[in-house]
Amino acid sequence: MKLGRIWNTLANPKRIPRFYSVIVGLVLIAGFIVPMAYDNHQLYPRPTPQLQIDEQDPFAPYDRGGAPLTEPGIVKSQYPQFAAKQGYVTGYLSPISILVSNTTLYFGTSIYSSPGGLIDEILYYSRGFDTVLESSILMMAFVVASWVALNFTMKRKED
Amino acid sequence: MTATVLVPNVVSPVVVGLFLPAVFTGITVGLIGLLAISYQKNDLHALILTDIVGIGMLIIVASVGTDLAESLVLPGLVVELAEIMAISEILMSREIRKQGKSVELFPLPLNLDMEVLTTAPVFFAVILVAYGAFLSGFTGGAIAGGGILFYVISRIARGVPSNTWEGLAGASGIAWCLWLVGFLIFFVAPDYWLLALFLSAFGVFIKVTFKASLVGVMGREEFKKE
Amino acid sequence: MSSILDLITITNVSAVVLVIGTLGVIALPKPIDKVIMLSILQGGLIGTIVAAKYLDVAMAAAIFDPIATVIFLIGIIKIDEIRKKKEKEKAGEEGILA
Amino acid sequence: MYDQIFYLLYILSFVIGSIAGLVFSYKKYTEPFITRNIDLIALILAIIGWMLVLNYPLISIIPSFVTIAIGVFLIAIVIGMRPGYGRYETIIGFALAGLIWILRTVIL
Amino acid sequence: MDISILGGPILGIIPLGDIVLYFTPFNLFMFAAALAFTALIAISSTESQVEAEFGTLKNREVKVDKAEFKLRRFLAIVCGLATAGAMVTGDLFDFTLFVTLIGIVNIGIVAAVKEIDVLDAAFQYGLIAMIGTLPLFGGAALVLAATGTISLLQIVQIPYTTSLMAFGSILFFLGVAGETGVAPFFATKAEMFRTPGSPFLLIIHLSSLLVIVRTIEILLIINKPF
Amino acid sequence: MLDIYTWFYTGVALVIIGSIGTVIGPGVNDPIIRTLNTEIPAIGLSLILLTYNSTIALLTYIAATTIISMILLRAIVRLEELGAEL
Amino acid sequence: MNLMANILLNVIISFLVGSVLLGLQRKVMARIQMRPGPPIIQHLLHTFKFFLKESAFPKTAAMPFYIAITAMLCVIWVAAVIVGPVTEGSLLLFFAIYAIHKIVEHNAGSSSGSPYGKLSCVRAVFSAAAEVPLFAVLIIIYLKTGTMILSNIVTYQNQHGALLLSIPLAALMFFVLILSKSPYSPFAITKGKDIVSGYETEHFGLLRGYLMFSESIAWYMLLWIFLTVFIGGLNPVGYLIGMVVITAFVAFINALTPILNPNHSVMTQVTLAFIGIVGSVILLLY
Repeated sequence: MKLGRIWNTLANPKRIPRFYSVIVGLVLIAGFIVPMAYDNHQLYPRPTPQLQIDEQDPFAPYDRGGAPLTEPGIVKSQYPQFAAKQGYVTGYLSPISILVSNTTLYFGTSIYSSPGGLIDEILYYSRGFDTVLESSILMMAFVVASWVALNFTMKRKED
Repeated sequence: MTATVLVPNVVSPVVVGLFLPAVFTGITVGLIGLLAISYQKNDLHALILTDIVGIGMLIIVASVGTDLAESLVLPGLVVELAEIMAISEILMSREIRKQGKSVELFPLPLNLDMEVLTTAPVFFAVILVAYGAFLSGFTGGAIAGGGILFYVISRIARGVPSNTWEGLAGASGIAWCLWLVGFLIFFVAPDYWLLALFLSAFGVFIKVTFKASLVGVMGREEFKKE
Repeated sequence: MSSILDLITITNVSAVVLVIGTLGVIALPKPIDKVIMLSILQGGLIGTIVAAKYLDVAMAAAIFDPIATVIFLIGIIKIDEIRKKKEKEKAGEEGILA
Repeated sequence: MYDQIFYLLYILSFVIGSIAGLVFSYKKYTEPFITRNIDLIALILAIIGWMLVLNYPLISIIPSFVTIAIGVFLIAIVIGMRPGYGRYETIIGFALAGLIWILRTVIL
Repeated sequence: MDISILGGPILGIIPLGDIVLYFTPFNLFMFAAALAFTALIAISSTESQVEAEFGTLKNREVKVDKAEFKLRRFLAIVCGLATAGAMVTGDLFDFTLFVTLIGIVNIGIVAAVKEIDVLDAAFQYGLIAMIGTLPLFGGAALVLAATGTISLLQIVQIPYTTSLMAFGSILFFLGVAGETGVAPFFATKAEMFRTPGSPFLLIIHLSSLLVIVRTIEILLIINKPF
Repeated sequence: MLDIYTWFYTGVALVIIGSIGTVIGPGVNDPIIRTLNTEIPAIGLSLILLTYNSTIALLTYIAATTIISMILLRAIVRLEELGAEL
Repeated sequence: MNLMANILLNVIISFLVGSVLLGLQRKVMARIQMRPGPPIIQHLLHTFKFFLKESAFPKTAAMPFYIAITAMLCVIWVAAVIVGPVTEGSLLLFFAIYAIHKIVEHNAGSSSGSPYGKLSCVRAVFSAAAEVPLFAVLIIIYLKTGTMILSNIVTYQNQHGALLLSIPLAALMFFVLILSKSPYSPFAITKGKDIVSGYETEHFGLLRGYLMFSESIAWYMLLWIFLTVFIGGLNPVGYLIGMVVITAFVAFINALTPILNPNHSVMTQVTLAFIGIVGSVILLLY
């Protein structure tokens, strides 16, 4: 029975990734045909690329307004009702950041990512749970890798 | 001076115009990688090729072009990094087991005599760690971790004692708890958001740094046991 | 005349450098040559980032690029050594057989 | 909701009846399997049981669920007898009761 | 469309910023089941297997050794918690991260067995998991691009399905299939070699099946046939 | 504005050429050459991230690529040393 | 009537009816094979008997797990009763319950440490790969009726007629699923006699009692879902007649077919699932 033989070939673990990648590839080819309509009403939209840096904003490209510790920045999140201190993380500037932003125009990324800033607002506050998972994924990968390394790759003599 | 546009109402037409080309690029790259994997017999090559598939994924995610998309790229990156590390380790241990015990346990000593390797590592490592600390968070962690890793790898001659491992792993575990505490404070006591922010940012920073530097320790292959 | 000279901006120059680097990395057969072309490629990247005026990112990239180069160098040298050693062993075995 | 309680009642009487039938028939018969031998008591029980189940409206004094429960119990005693016994009795009982049911509902 | 025609009425939500966990009877049941199994695994010992020795009349008992047991139990608990989380999360991207976490932990559980064939299965599974990140994250990103949101409670209120949403959700399903859906196949590989440690392998099958059931709910939320 | 398109399409070209080069480029049967070639799509992706102004992601990606290539090289060297036939 | 009493009532009903139906199935099979067969009540008596017998636990078992897994099986099927006849909840929940049932079946086998259980558990994984697609028939129902809630499906059928007529292929798929769950069926590879009693091999006394108890409820519930989803709201007698008819029909099939080997069983089921899903979708579009 030919079908049975195909089934048996598939049962080899080495072939499954290859088989799977063929299937994913076929579906991806369909992506060239499918009409793709981008909805431009997105969450957390950002200004046109390079707009802020061309306007010589020292906080480019992550300037979302707000004053440190007093006034929240503008954040278009999904559920503003569930985030009591929304926008504060975006608006927060550490003293060093204020210093740097007064000196130069080209260090915006650094300023806005030394605790505070837009990405921190998303990563730690509005989508903080994602980051919990993300760092757990990293941790688990390290647990697995280090266990395998410690027990199989290195301590083989004790077997 | 602040910008005229802080947050637009809709996504800018430039990004909308780039969406299709970007998605198609991502799909094409993914397709190339997948096709290559599908006829690739060698497991190591398949592992290297998954890197390309991952790049395709990152392009598709980035093509959305919002702040949200950017913060979704970061987890994708981390996942990619984590999995490639675990899997390459499994591949190595599988091959070592296959070879049995006749294989030399110690890797070849590297007798490099390059000037760059004696002076550069300390310099780079210090700069990277300082810069990473300044950035904090994931980005900072990755950068500082890269620095430490580079330092450890290029100092092959000096031995790292076995309990360094436990020390580093433990530190990163504690840092993870710090981060969790920060996350909880955000929702339980939002008034202390600044404290939470700092806990989270530095917790993740320390954690990622130590994790990345563990790769370097792993690269030493064999601990000097005491 | 000036319109042609206008084309020589950091962006365009780095784009050209990037393409040259790409072709070089793919086309050159020897790993060491590839590493050199990779440095050119990374130079193009840094140029582009500078053109976008993100100096902090450019700084980080400028630190990481030599690191990547050094890592590749270490890897290549090590693998070269291993291969030479293996060839020697093989040659030795063949010599015994002969 | 009472539907379900009655339903449970019937099932319980069926189960108890079957067990009773099983015990009773094992006591009564020692041979494993006998063909074509109709047991009179079982026959009577089957006829009464099927009659009660199918034609409970005929006895209007007692509430219908009691009638049916008793009927199911009697049927179960016959059906539940040890293997090989009680088959013909069940068929005869069912046939008679069915006949009356047809007379009662279709013809009248 | 209302979410209550799928899994029953919403019993409650837990908002964590933009990520909202919601509980319908369906989600709650699977959540409770995953937690119950995790609790059981946490307190159970593994089974041992008695094999007859060749040439003598003695029996040989195959057991999981202490270090391996501890690691696999830890990973199994993490996997159970991740499964429980994936059952109640109301956010598409959060779900993908849970699935990835389950995937990497499953790889670990399989890889902790010291046999070449099982390690090989773990490696191949890892390859699939890495390839699977492309459709998984890519699909989620395409749904985000098509709808402008990744909160399931918002997506469910969109009255139409665009072709991009359908395409994204198919990719997403393929991604889930690659990350955890194929896990039983490789876990069975370990079982076929009669490796002890059934409670840990159980969680692989459990997470895989539950995640697939939940993915079907998500697919029905994204694609509205009416 | 033209700059953005230059970056973007250079990035696209780099990613596609690079990945083709990784798959069927000359001498890619040597794993180390293949790993070197994967650097090209990585730089292409950096350009695309730059176009979208995702600078933090870009920063992280540059650091992560280095770590990934380090991990891959370690695996390659180790396996080569073992003389493993995969 | 309060909820607890309602649940209790339904659980008892489903247990008793399920066991009697399983007994009936054995009886019908026996008659077809020209044997007298056990009394109909036999399965129920067996269950009671196991509850009264002394329990013994194998020395090799994974301890709290091995015991808890049997109780888990009971719990999930009692949950199924609550979702089904008591509250008429979501069909997706049944899907989840069925998925967990496969898991429990799998691990009841492997946690004992017995080689037969282990084989059965490997087979359970394979059969899960075939039976979960079959269970995906619920999605076709969703596509047809636009709801997953049982009470709404019943209402839909009252208005549009039985689903059995409008999506027959889906009904066929579900019937195959029911068939594969019945003892001695051609698809019952997890309990094939070549591996003694499959995953139940090492369960004695109380534990076996639990397993048989939940098997009865499972059988009742599967038939109940079939009748509710494909025929619509019936009265108790209607359900009883429907169940007896399906059970007898299943018994006919089981009596006349051999147990397939695992590969063929899985292949057949997957093929049937494929035909069913594709065919139903085509019919729906048509």
